[in-house]
Amino acid sequence: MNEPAVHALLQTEMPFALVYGKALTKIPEDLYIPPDALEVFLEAFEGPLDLLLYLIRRQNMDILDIQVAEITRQYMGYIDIMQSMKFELAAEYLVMAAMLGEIKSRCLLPRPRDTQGEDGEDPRAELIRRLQEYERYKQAALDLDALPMEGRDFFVAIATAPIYTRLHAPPEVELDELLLALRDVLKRAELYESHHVGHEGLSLRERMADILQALQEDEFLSFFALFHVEEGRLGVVVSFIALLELIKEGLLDLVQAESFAPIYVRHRRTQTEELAP
Amino acid sequence: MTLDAVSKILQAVLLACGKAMTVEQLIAIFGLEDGVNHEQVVQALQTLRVALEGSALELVQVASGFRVQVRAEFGPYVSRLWEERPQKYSRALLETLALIAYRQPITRGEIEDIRGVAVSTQIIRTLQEREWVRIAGHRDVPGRPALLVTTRLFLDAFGLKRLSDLPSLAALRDLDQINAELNLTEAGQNEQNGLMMAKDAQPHDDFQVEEHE
Amino acid sequence: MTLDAVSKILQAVLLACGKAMTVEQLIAIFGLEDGVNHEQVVQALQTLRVALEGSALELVQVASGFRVQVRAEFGPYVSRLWEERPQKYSRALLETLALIAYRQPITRGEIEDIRGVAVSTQIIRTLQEREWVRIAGHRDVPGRPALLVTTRLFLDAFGLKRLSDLPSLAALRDLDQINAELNLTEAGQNEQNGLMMAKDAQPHDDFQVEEHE
Repeated sequence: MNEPAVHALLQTEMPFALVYGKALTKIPEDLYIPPDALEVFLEAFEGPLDLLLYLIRRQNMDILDIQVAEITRQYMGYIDIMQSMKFELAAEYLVMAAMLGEIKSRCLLPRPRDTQGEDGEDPRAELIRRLQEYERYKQAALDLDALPMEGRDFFVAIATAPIYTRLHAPPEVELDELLLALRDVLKRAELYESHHVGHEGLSLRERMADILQALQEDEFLSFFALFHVEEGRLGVVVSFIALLELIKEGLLDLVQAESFAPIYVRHRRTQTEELAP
Repeated sequence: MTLDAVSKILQAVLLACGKAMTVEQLIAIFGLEDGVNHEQVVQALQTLRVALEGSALELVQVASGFRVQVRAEFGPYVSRLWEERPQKYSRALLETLALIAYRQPITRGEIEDIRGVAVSTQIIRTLQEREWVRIAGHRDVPGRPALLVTTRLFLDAFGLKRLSDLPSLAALRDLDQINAELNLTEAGQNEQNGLMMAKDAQPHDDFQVEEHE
Repeated sequence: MTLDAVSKILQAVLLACGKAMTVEQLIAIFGLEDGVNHEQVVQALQTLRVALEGSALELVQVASGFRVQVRAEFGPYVSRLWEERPQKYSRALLETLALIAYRQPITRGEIEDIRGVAVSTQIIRTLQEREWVRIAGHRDVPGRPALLVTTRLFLDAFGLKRLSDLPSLAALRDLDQINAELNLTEAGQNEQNGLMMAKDAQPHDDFQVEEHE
């Protein structure tokens, strides 16, 4: 090992580099990391960029002024040690080693100062960009970890809920759904028989339902209360047919106390239930 | 440590825990340097009990220790938190309801005739419990089958003033036609259901990241 | 209903829920007959915030809404509730999370490019299981890699209202510019550069979180 040659590569004074100078060739006895801890040591790094950042910081170098030769030498030192110990190294570390080697050799070549264009670009530029980019997210991760975290630094308050029978909200149904259901069922029904459902049918049935509804509210209704003159002749006829239909179906009764007395309509249900054996 | 300070720590711990804790467990929360003993914890619990008066919370003692709970009077509000998401009604129920609405009064047998399948008692009961359907009487034929009609609540539920506000069967045919044109038969319904579920989705899903790249 | 009554109901519900709730969710707790509107809920929250002053609890607003939490100063006592130390996240996980938070939407490949090392599937899975990270879609390139974004729960867990509340990201320094400066002042360059590591950059401007408040 030619130590003066090593120094020649360095641009600044770094006395502790001598230790690493030895590390290049073999595992030095005075390496501050015990060899059996190397694996642990490497695991402490989140990849080659992290290791490089560590080496740069150790020497108080600025990323932007990275001395590639020195850093490469130290980096290769670790890699060599890992490999000599048959420690299985993640491929990323070897890729980085190759990249460093390439940058180093380009740095050693005389730079074509006066040519225009990108030829004059610093060969370290890409590495510096990546190191900087990585470092800012490394810092962001630390910042994130420093934030108060739920379950570690603060806790959401929760109290026992009172015992109460929970409501069970019934499903909602849209009118469209009802219509679609009817369409489907009628479609199927057509397979059995042909249906004639006209608007008249509905209004008659509607009137029947109206009468039943009205009777639901009052047990007795005046016969005349069922007719609405303002609906005209047709309305009266529909109401009358509806009434007859309901009587025919045994749902209603007409009640008259005596001749010419007012006629009342009432539910047959109440009556039949009373009379039921 | 003052009684008030101990009391606040107990409040913090009981509410972070969300369960009952024994006095022993509460004492264990304090370090040796706090020098808090059994008696102080018991006194501090009393302080906490008083401090919670007038709030929505109360300190209660149960079999497994002390816990902070929401006062029972807030039960109705709290219970809305866990209202079960309404399920969807089955196809059979909707068809039955549609038939009752459009062909009332109608017997169960008549519904079965049209639908071509038996109508389960459960469906009729569900519709009655919902108070959308009631029995208006019985047809005067052998077996005296119940006549089913829809109620005022049914109209309310569908935003109708009267039965004649129900879409006419002609509208049904239009719907059919539109669906045929759009080629939206079964798929269309699924999509509709999907949209309804999406409406119920948690706000979580609203979280969007805008990209402008 | 008085503001105080609304405020107490909010306290009851937030504490029974144990999670953040939006103003909309809080309004939904009230029945129509209560006639409580958005503004009243917002006012009642303010009343509650004041009412909790001096207690071990505080009302805070995070991404998912409002929640009541135990004040951070009681953290050390609360931590003793649990035998296990709270989970400490690995640097790999935190770096991955930071990249997703600051650079979202981002693919796993892009994270690996920046970190210079493979991202383990386990880390992504852990972040997804915690519901801190979700897949928002796929980038339209060969392989259709998943685009990762952070969720509201991520913001909640760190007590943040929106992504822009994240600590600002260090600025990237321009190499050419620095080189020019270095040439000017050969001496003392390290000190100067050290000063220039100012952390004044904002998180990426090209992602926005939609808020609905």
